[in-house]
Amino acid sequence: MTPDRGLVPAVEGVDLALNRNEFVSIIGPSGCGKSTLFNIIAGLLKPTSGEVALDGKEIVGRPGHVAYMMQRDLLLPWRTILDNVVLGPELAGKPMEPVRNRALALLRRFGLEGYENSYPTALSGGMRQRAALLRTIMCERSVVLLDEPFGALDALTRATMHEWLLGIQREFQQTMILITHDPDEAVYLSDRVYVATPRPMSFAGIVPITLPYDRGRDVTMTPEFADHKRQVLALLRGDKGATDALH
Amino acid sequence: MTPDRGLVPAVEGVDLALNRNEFVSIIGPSGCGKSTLFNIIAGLLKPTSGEVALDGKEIVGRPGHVAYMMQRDLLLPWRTILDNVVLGPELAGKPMEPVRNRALALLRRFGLEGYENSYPTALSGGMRQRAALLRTIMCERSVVLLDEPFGALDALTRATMHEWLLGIQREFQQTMILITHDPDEAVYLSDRVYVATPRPMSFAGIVPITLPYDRGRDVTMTPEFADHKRQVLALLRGDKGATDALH
Amino acid sequence: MNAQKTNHASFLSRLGDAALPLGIVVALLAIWEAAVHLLQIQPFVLPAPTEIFKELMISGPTVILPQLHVTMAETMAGYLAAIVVAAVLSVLILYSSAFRRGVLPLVVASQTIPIITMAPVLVIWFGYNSLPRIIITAIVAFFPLTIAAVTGLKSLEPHFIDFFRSLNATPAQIFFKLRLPVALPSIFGGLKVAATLAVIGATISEWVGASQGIGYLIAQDTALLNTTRVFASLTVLGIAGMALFGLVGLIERLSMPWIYARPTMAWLRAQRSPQSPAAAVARPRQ
Amino acid sequence: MNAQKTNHASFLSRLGDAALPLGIVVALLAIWEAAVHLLQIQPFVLPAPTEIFKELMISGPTVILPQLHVTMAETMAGYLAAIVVAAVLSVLILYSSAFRRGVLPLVVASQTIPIITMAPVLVIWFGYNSLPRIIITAIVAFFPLTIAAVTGLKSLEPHFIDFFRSLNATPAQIFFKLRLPVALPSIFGGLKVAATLAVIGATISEWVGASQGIGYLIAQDTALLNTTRVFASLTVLGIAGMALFGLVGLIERLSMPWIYARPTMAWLRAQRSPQSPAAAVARPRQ
Amino acid sequence: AELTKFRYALIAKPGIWDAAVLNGIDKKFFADEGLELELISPTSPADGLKLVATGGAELATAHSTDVIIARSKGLPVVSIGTNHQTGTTGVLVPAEAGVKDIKELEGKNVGITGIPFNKVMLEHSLKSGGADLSKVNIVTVGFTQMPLLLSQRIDALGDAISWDEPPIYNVQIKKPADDKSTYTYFTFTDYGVPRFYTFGLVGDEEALKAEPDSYKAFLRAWRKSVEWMMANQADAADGVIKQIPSISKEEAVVSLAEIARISVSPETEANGIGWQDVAVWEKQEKFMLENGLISTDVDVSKAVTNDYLK
Ligand SMILES: Nc1ncnc2c1ncn2[C@@H]1O[C@H](COP(=O)(O)OP(=O)(O)OP(=O)(O)O)[C@@H](O)[C@H]1O
Ligand SMILES: Nc1ncnc2c1ncn2[C@@H]1O[C@H](COP(=O)(O)OP(=O)(O)OP(=O)(O)O)[C@@H](O)[C@H]1O
Ligand SMILES: Cc1ncc(C[n+]2csc(CCO)c2C)c(N)n1
Ligand SMILES: [Mg+2]
Ligand SMILES: [Mg+2]
Repeated sequence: MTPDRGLVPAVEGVDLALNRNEFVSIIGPSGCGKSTLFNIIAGLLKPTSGEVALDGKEIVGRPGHVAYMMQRDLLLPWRTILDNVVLGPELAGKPMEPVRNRALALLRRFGLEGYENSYPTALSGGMRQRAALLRTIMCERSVVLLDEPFGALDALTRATMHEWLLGIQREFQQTMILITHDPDEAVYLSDRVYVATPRPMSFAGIVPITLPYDRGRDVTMTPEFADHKRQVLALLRGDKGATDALH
Repeated sequence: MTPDRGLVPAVEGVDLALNRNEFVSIIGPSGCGKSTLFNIIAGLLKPTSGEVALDGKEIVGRPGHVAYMMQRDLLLPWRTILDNVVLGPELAGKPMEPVRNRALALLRRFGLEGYENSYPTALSGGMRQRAALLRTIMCERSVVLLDEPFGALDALTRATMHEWLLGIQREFQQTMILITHDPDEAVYLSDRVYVATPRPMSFAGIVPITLPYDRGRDVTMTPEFADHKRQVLALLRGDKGATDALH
Repeated sequence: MNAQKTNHASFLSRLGDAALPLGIVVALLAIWEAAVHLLQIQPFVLPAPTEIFKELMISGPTVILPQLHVTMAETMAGYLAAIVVAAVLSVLILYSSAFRRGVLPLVVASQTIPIITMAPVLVIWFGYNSLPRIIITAIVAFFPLTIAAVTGLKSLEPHFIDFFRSLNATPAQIFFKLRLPVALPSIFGGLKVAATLAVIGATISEWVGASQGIGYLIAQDTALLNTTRVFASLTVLGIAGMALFGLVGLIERLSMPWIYARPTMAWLRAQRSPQSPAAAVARPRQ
Repeated sequence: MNAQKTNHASFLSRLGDAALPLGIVVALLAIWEAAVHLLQIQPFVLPAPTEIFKELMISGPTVILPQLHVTMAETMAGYLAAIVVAAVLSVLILYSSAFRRGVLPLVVASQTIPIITMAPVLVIWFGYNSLPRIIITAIVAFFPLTIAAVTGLKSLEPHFIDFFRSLNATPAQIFFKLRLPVALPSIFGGLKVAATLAVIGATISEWVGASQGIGYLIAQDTALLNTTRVFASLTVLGIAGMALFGLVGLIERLSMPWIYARPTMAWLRAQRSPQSPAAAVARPRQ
Repeated sequence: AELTKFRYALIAKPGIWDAAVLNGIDKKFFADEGLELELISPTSPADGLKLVATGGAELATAHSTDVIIARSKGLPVVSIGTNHQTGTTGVLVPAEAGVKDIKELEGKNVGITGIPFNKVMLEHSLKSGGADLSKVNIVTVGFTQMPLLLSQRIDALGDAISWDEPPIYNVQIKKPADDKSTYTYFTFTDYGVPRFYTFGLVGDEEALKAEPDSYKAFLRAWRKSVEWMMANQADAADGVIKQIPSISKEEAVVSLAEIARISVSPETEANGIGWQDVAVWEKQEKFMLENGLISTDVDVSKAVTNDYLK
């Protein structure tokens, strides 16, 4: 699959197959084509070749099937935080009363209480990112793409968000794909971690995570966790043999 | 020091004293006021009370004394990457020929080779951040403020950048203040780590880092490193007694 | 944080802020008055401000204002028509490349036609009522508004459109919930220009086929060498135009709270909150 | 990636893209021609396009073009003057609140004055040369440009200013290296509007105290009921206006490579590069 | 020899009514008198007066009405000669309208240019012709009456000029330019409007005193031009058309015949072309005062002189 972008094919030979209700992470060096891949899956970019299917239906170039949190927060400056957060259901024509109530409740959980009626300029970097994440979650799609949703968050807030996100994903049986730079985050959240290499992007390997389905924070202290993390790091570093060690 | 921003004082009782040629990190929860503190130090915001001094001279509200990389990359869309990167010296009226040559050399080191003449829209998130970091470094000030410069970078690129940054700082005897969410990063790079707490922002504690001045990546595997990291995390979590353990 | 700087003024210096522009106006009028007297400019060339003011007191309420009423009614009707035309055109220009390349050049060409040459045709087609005048007003006013609207509607970052597309937004939603808010500042710029053009358009339109309105009055007074009253009428027209411009500016401020509502309030409240103890930041030790 | 969509057309369909607008123009002309003949519209009301074309062939090169030359010289001089005035005014409006509140309202008021009422005064002051006409052209053209420039110069995100301030940028640097590039799209919108207004301004100005120029010719021909040649002159004027507008549009594209230069080239090159093997993405297993 | 520059403001853009001067320049009548004319085309008929009063021109063509109004406003302008011995402004109604009497304009749309004096004359004539003013729909249409008349948006021209609109009308309806059967014409002076001079030659009081010889020289050349025009109407038409090619010869010849007719009067027989009677001015001034065109009495003896024609 090669998107129309300049001379160099940006993404090539990428095969990403997901089960329903799976949580998958993509980790890879900066500029390797992760965001481009998301743009293709979201139907925003048409690949020169290749296909994207959801539930067996071809969705290449047809946006609207997935909820997509882009790398830049893209909050609308002219809308208050509350109005930004409910954008998805609003565009889908949902009745707004219950949506707003749900948003208000979640804003509290996201540490944005008191900022419902603020404009985005009044928020810190991390607060903006949380608002953008909440906006994505509020779209309620069965497939969710998250492009570095926790990049601007401190470890504590991040941990809270992780647990909350995993809870959501388990509860609503969503399929989630996460781009991250943090191997801990990838291992902790995922059922599988895809490690990408650049130019054109392809996957150096896939690390299946065999941690229990219901996992708490303490799982990060286990040797299994450390093992998985080591595998991911080895693939990232491009160690010969790391690939063979898997599958 | 209380900046003019709404009813709630954003930053209070904050005392940050730096030695020349020191590397200091600030770590703290999202929205606690770190960026606001940087805006004050950079002279962009006037605190209602308090002072900012550099080399004994008061610089409250007088910008231009420090190089400041803001949390959002703020690359100028109408300038190519090369032209963005040389903005600081250009505004300072420096002769541009050597500056551009230096920039071209550094762009290569920053993994932005081949993008000199691209506009920022053609860059990935991490590439933009690297360009913004390079632009800040190119300003050549004795004090450098970095607001989450590595947030969008993968571990590998990040490690390369860490070593490069530390090298720069050691070589040019610069004073650097870094905002980060990553305790590893904070401990690895800093002489001291300030741990901030929110509303209004204040410092829960300061962790002096006793790692050798000349440190390589392997230092992160030492027990001292783990120890420092644990201290930082304890302060972040707000553990009672963590503060007493220091100083 | 940037807007705050201008707000550091106390109430007194704010009064001073108002005094200065008033002073400029008074100074300009004084220079004009002096010039007329010193250079002995005859009143039929340029009457002195005091003369114009006297004339305003005399014929303002009885003669000029009733005519202004007529002209402003045409102005408003033509202005609203121009807004409708500009809305339709800018959407067509934005979405249809055939229109943009086939019809926009014709619209551009039409704007170089001195409208007075068209006035008789309009009268022939639409008769002796205010319709031709409203049409003239609209024709004069719609173009800058259209261009400003198109400029604004095109000015958003493509990433925002991608984001809306990813949400499966309809083209209508992308227009109303994305392009339009982004375009507002530019649209209001166009609305302001169109407001003054509507006033001038309505006035000129009364040169032809009208028997009332301030334009008719000006034409009559010009023929009768009533230069002072011509200037009095122009003054009234100028005030009306300023008022319309100001009204649009007010609506602009109210429509864009995310740009305009913020800083002043925050600043006022911050002034009243108790100051907290001082602390030093980044004080070097050596 | 958003612009690419419109570029997926092949060369053939691009030809089609050009045919459609041309078709629209031809269709409009045909409707006009038919209407004139079917509704028996008299030539002094609205001549048929074919008649206008014939007239263009006859008197275009010998009569109209020499006059156009005069008018376009005035247009360009007035346009340049308007640009200078707008540049000065917009900087004053941006930086001086006293000016903004004291003088801007007067400028607004001045825009509601039908310039033809002022023409005799200008002629008395500046004489029977092209100066009054250039002044009139500039007065007609500068205002929309000023408002567009101010709108654009104010339209940047405050964070960028903070960033420049942190670099100790001088106000001049903030203006030229930050505000100006941000304002460019808006300024070009204003320049386009001002271009058509300059053409019309120069033409109208020739109603007054001129003895050549296309406006003079139109006035003459109107009085003599030479309606067909009036329309021929208006056609030439329209083409001149379109050309000026198009020229500004071209300069716009060249001045903003970061907006315009990008997608087409990339697209063209991508078309030529060999396609790589297909692969499936996000194919659910069940 | 060195020619003296003499700035002469026409009444509007040059037209057939300027046949005498345009041909006179061509025939070097003015050069022979040592004058080099610089022609100026003002916007509105009164602008020439302002020019003269501010020193922007030596001489202007103007209606006597405008001279009286200007004097009432304190402009020191003086008429030193006149083209037309009587104004022939009036109503032109196409013959099909069947209007035989001015009274029958009741119920018709009458288009007028908006020139205040013309409106007063029209209303006066309608009243004295027995029409009920409230039943005549008078609409101001500016200088675009003819297309409106031809497209039947108006039924009559309320302030035509006998030498201008009739031939234009005839040519437009494809009749011989001099066909008088196609329209009915009611001249205002036949309905109680006092006779008035028009297309006068107007200078500034001070300038006239300072440079009497230039003005006298101008009038000598001008008289010669008018006389030549009257004697050679077809050539005069060609002379104008040479400069303004869009003028139709057919119209021009008919116009010039009528202009030649009103350029002479019993007074000019006695005193020469251009001569004016102050009594005529006085009656017009009274008429204008009565009808509110001026609000103060004007001493017309200061507004008109034949001294420079002698
Ligand atoms: N322009 C503004 N107007 C009003 N309030 C603001 C503005 N900018 C920031 N704030 C508020 O000030 C507080 C501190 O913000 P700041 O950006 O300093 O946080 P931070 O520590 O940098 O957080 P993060 O790690 O998320 O970037 C936040 O509560 C934020 O809502
Ligand atoms: N609009 C664009 N036009 C041209 N090239 C682009 C564009 N956007 C991205 N690219 C290029 O495509 C490649 C992949 O970019 P992408 O944004 O997918 O990287 P990424 O893996 O998300 O990186 P990061 O982790 O830094 O966000 C990069 O080399 C980038 O320069
Ligand atoms: C009533 C009336 N007014 C003007 C004209 C046309 N015209 C003839 S001479 C001249 C110069 C100024 O009056 C103009 C414009 C007309 N035919 N009838
Ligand atoms: Mg990315
Ligand atoms: Mg921050």
